[in-house]
Amino acid sequence: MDILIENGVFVERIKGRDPIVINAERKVILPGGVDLHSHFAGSKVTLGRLLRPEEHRLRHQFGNSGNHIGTGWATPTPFLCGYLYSKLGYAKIVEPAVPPLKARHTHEEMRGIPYMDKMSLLLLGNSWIIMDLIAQKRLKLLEKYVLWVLWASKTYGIKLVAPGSGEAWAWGKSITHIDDEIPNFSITPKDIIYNLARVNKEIGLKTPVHLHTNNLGSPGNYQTTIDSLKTVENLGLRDGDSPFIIHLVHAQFSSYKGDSWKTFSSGSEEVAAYINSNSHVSFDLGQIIFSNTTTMTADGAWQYNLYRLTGGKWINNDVENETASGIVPYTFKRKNYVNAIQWAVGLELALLVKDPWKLAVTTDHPNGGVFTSYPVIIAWLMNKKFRERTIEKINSKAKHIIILPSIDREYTLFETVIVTRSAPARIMGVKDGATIGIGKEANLAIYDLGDPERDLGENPVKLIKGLSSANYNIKNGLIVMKNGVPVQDFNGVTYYSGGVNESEELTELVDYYFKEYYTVEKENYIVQKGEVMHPVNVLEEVFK
Amino acid sequence: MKIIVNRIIVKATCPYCGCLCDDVEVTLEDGEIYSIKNACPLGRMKINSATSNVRNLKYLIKSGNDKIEVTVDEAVEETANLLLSADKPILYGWSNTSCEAQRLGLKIAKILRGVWDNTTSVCHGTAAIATAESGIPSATLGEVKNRADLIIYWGSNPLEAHPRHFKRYSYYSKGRFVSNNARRKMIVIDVRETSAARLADKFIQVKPNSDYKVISTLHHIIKFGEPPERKAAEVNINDLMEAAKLIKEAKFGVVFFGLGLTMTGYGYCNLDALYSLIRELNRFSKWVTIPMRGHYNVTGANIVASYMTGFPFAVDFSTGKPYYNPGETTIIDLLYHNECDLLMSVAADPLGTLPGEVVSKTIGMKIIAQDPFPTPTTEAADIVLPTLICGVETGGTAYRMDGVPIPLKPILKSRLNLLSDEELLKKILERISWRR
Amino acid sequence: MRKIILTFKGHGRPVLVYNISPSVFRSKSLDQLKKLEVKSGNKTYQLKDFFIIEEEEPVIEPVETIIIENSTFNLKRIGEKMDTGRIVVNGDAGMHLGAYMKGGEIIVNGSVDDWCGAEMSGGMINILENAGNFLGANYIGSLEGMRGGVIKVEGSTKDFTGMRMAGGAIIVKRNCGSFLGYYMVNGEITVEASSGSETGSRMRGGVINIYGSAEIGVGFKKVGLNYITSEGKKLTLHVFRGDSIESGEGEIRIREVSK
Amino acid sequence: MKAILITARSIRQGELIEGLKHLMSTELNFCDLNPEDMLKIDVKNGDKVVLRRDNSEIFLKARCNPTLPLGLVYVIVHPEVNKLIPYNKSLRGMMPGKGLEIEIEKIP
Repeated sequence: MDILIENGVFVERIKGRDPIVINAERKVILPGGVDLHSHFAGSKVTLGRLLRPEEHRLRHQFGNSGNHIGTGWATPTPFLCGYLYSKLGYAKIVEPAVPPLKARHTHEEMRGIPYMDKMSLLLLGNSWIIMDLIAQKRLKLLEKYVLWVLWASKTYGIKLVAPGSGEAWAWGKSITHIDDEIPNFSITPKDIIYNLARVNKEIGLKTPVHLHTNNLGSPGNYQTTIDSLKTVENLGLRDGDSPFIIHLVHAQFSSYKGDSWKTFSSGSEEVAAYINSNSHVSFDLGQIIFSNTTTMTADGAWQYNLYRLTGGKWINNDVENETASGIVPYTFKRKNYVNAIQWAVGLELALLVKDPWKLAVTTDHPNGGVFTSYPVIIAWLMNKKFRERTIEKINSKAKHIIILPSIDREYTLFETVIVTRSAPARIMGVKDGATIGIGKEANLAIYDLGDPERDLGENPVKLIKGLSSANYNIKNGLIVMKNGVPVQDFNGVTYYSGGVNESEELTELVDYYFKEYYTVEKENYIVQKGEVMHPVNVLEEVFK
Repeated sequence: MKIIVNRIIVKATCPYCGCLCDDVEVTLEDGEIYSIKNACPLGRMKINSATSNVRNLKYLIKSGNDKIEVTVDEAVEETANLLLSADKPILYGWSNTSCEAQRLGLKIAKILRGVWDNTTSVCHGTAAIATAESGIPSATLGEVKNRADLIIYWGSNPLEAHPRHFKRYSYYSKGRFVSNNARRKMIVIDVRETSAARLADKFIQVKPNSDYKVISTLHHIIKFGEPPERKAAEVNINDLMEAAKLIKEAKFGVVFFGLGLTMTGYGYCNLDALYSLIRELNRFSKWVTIPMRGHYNVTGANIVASYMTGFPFAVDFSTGKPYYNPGETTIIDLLYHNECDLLMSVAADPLGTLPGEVVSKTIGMKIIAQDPFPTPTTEAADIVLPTLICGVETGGTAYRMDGVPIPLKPILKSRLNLLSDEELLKKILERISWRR
Repeated sequence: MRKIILTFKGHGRPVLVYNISPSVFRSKSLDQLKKLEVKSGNKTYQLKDFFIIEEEEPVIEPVETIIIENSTFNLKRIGEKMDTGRIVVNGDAGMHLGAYMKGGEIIVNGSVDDWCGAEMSGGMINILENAGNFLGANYIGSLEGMRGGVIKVEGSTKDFTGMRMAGGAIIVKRNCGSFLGYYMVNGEITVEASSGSETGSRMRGGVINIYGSAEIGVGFKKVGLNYITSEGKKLTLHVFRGDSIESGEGEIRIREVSK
Repeated sequence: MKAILITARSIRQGELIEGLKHLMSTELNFCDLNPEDMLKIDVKNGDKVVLRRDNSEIFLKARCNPTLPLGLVYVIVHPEVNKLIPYNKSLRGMMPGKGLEIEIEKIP
C-alpha cells in the first residue's frame, strides 16, 4: 500500500512530478506523536537550567549541529528539545504551565524549538481576577476574561494547578482540602474547578480544563482527586472532538492511599474505577522512571515539602497575582519504598482503565522522568514479563503490596498508538493532526521494530530501541529527521485560543487590576502575534 | 510664533536599570522629545541621550595611530576578518541590549568557537553561582508590592541605583494586602549609612567583608533563638537580635540584595548563606529574595544564555561544546591569564569597568567595540561599530530583575542613519557564516 | 610496561591535554600517540605539535608511566578521568589535574592550579609544592566533590579545599586558605598547619583535623577533646561538631581556635 | 594610613555612565572620608589625596562625610578607581570592588 503526501497533506493522487519515494516495507508507520503534558519551555524550565549546570555539563551534549547548541537532559535547550522529540517520532507537544505574566518568555523559547507544533496551557487556578470574579458571582464576565487572557498570552487552554493553594503558598501556607477557604478570598478550590470547567465548556475551548489536583504527591490524596473530579460530574459532556469536561494531569501523582510515608500505598484501583465508571474524565499518566531528574511545578507548597524531604537544592518563584512555582532536583530510586510504589501506580492506572481513548502516556516531563523514556513505558505496557523484570528489582516491601503483578493485561500495538497519538490528539482537540487520512495533515513517523509478523511486545529491548529513534519523521509532508539526524530547518505552528471581547465591563475590570496590583502595564502583558512562531488561533479572534 | 504641528505621547519602557519601568510617558513634538513623565533622573538621562551630541556616529577602523571612517559593509567585513582569524575571541557585554541581539551573539560565538560572557560575571555572577549551588527562593516584584510587610535591603542602595524601586515595587508602593508604607517595615543592612538607610525602621551597619558572618549569626539566632557560643568579633549581636525579632514577626518578607553582597568577601558564599537563611525562614512565614540587577537587560542575558546553552554566563565554546566554569571562563579570568586574543564588546565598556589589573592585559589585543556612546573601550578599539540606542531608538525584548519579560519600544525615530545591535549582528553573523 | 616521556615545548596560552592519561595511552603505538588530539584556543592540534615524545626502554616500571617534562600552568586537564597507571609531572600543572580521576597515581614535582582532583573518586595525587583553589572540590552545581582516593599536598593550598567533599582523604602539610571543607559531606581532611576563616562552614558530615589554628564557622559547638600523636608530638585537639546551621554532623578537631 | 575602600554608585554617576563618561574624571574625582580620618591624614575638604594598592595609585580630592565609619574610604565607582582593583582567582570571575584594603595619604 502506498501513502501519498503532497503540499503537507495526505492525498489520493500526486499531481507534481518526481516525488520522493520512501520504501517503508516491513516498517511500522504511525501518525506523528502528540505529547499533551511536557514542561519544555518557559521561565520555570530556564530556572531549572540555572539550578542545574551540572546536568548540562555532564549529560547529553549535542555539538555537531551548525549554529545550534544543544545540552541538557531534564531541561534540554530548545533546539535539542525539538530534535529529541522529532527523533522519537513526535509532531505536537504541549507546554502545560504558562504563567500569563511570563507567557512572552515561553513563546521566546518555543520559537527556538524546531519541527514541532506547539500548544501551551495557561495557569489560571490561582489568578486573583478569576477568584474575585467567582467570589462576586460575575460569571459572564469570567467567560469574557478567560477568553481575553488566553488571547493576551497566546495560549491554548486552561490549566489549574492545585487551585487556591498557590495563593495560600504566597503566605507560606497550603490548602489540604478542596472545601477549605482560600486565604483572603471567600471561595474554595472546588469553586474554581467547577466554574472554570463550566466556562471552558461555555466558551468552547478545544481541550478540557487540565487539573493538577490539590494535595498532589501526598499520601492519601486519591480521595481529593476523586472529590475534585466529582465536582464537575453534573456539567455533562462537551461538544467537539474532546467530549471530556476535565483532564486529570499526571494522575499517578494524585492516586495515593495511606496517611503517612510509612503507610503509603497505591490508590490506583479507586481512581481507575472512578474513571471507568464516568465518561467526563480523561487523564495522563505522569509515569515515573527510575532516574535523576529536575522536578518543576506551579505547586509551590508541594515543592517546598519536597525540598524539606530531600534537603538539596530548591528554587521558588512566585508570579504576582497568578501562580507559584518551585523546582527541586530529585532521584527516583528503585529501592526506595515510596518511589517503587509510585512507579507501580502509573502503570496500574494505565492497565486498569479500560478505554485507551481516555488516557495519554506522559512522564510529566521532567517531573517523573524525561520524555525520551516513553518507549520504555510502552514496553512495560505491552509486555507483562518486562514489567516483572523491573518488579524484581524494586524495593521488596513495595513489591509485596502493589497490585501490578496481578494485572495480566498487555497493550496491543494498536492501543499504544492510541495512548501516544490518537487519544492525546483528541483530548487536545487536534485530532486531524494525528490521523492518517486523505486531506489530513501529513505527520508521520516510520519505525523499524523488527519483524512485524511477530509479536512486537515479545522483544522489549528491540521495541524500545526501535521506538526511540524513528527512521523517518515527516512533519507537514517534509522529511525533517532521518535516522536521528536533522534533515532541514522547519518550524511548526503555535496553536492558541481566545479572543478580544469588545466589552467595557471587561476593559474596566482588567484595567483596574493592572493599575492596582500588577507591576507591568497592560499593553506589555499582551503577547503580540509577531512574537509567536507561526500563530494559529483555533477560535474566532474577535467576539461581539 | 511656533506652530505645533504634531504632539504625541508614547508609552516607553525605560532602558536603564533592572527595574525596567514600563509606565514612562514621553511626549514628542514633531518627533523631538518635549517632555518625559514618570522617569527617574537616570531614565530621563538615558532617553534624552538619543539627542546628545556625544555619540558614536561613524564606523571606524584603526589605521596606524588614527581611526579612519569606513562604510558599514567595510566595517562588517573587517569585523568578520578579525573574528575569523582570532584564536579565541571573547564576546562580552550584552546587558544593555535586547534579547534578540544576545541570541545572535551566542550564535556568533558558537560558530567562532569563542567565549560569550555578559556583565553578570562582574556584578551578580556570584548570585548565579550560588543559585546553581543551592537554589534561590524568589518571586516577582508584584508579590512584594502586594504582600510584603518587611523589606530588607542588603548591600544595596535603591535610591542611588534604582530610584523608582521604592515607589513602584517596594517600600512606598501600594498593594492589595499592604496598602501603605505605614504597615511595611524596612531594614537596611550596609557598611555605611546610605540615603536608603536613613529611611529605614532599622539600620544595621556591618563591617566590610563581614556579611558571611553576619548572615550565619543571624541564621543561628533565628534557628536556635539565641546567639552562637563563639561570637564573631565583627558582628553586633544586639542589632541582629532586634532584626531577628522583626523578621520573625513578618508575614511576608523579602531581601533585596545588591553588589554589597555579591562583590564583598567571597561573594557566592554570602549568597549561599543568604539563600539558606531564606529557606529556613520559610518554615515560619513566607520569605523570598530578589537580586537588584543593575543593567536593564542583564537578567535577559542570563535567561537567553541559559535556554540557548544551559549556562547563564561565561560560556566557552572553544571545544565546540558549551563549557561553563566561572573561575576559568569569565572575562576576568580569561583576560588575566592571556587566554583570549580578541575582545569584542557589545553594549558594554569592559575597559572602563573591569579591574585595572585585568585591563592592563588587553594592551596589544585586538578590540572591537559596538556601542552607541564613546567609552574607554571604543577609544582603544581597533574597530568601532556605532549603533542605535536599544530601548530608545529601537525595540526588542528585555527581562526585569525578577525575570518578567517586557517589550522595549522605539520611542523616537533616530536622526542618525545607523543600524540597531540586532541588525548589525545579523550582518556580521551572515558574513561569518558565508565565509565559513 | 612502557614509560613515555613527553617534553613540553612551551606555549603562551593554555593547552587542553585531557588525552595525557595512561588510560588513553595504553595500547597505542608511538605514532598513534603523536597524533592524539590536543586543543588550544579554538583549534585542535596533535600531541606532537606541543610535545617531544620519547619512549624509554628497557622497562622496569610496574605500570604504564607518563613523564611530563617542562610542564607549566598552561597544561590543563592532565590525567583527567584516568583510571590506571602513573603520571609524573616535572614542573607545574594547570587546572583540572586528575579531575574525575578513578584510579592510578599522579605525582607533581611542582605546584598545581585550581580544581586539582575535582570530583575524583579514586587514585592518588601527590603534590610536592602548593595547590590552588578548589582542591578536591566539586564543579559548579554538583552536590558531591571528591568521592574517594587520596590527595597529598606537601606545601599549602588556597581557598575552598575539599568543597563538598564526599569521601576520600586530603592531607595538607602546610597552611590552607579560607572555607576549608565548605559544604563537606564525608571524608577526611588533615591540615598539619593552620587554615583560614570559615573553616568547615556549612559542613554536613566528615572530619577535618587541624594541627594548628583556624577560625571556624559560628555553627560549631564544642563537644570534647581528642588526643593524638603526630610526628612524635602529642597534640590535644578540641573537637567541634556542626555546622548546626545546616543541621550538620561534621567534626572539626583543632588544636587552637583563632579569635 | 591603611583604609578599606568601598566603591558604590550614585545618581550622578548613573547619569554620566551612558554617553557622558568623559565627565566622570572631573566630576567624580573625589573620595569620602570620616572627619576623624581626615584629621589623621591631615587633609581638608578638597585637598588632594593618593590611594595606593600594590603598584597602582590614583589621585582624588578628599571630601568630608560624617556618616562614614572610621577607616572606610568611599569612592563613587568610575574607570579611574577600577585601576586599584586587583584580580582574585578564588572569587570565580568576580571583581573585589568593595572592601579592598588600600593605603591613603595626603599629597603635600
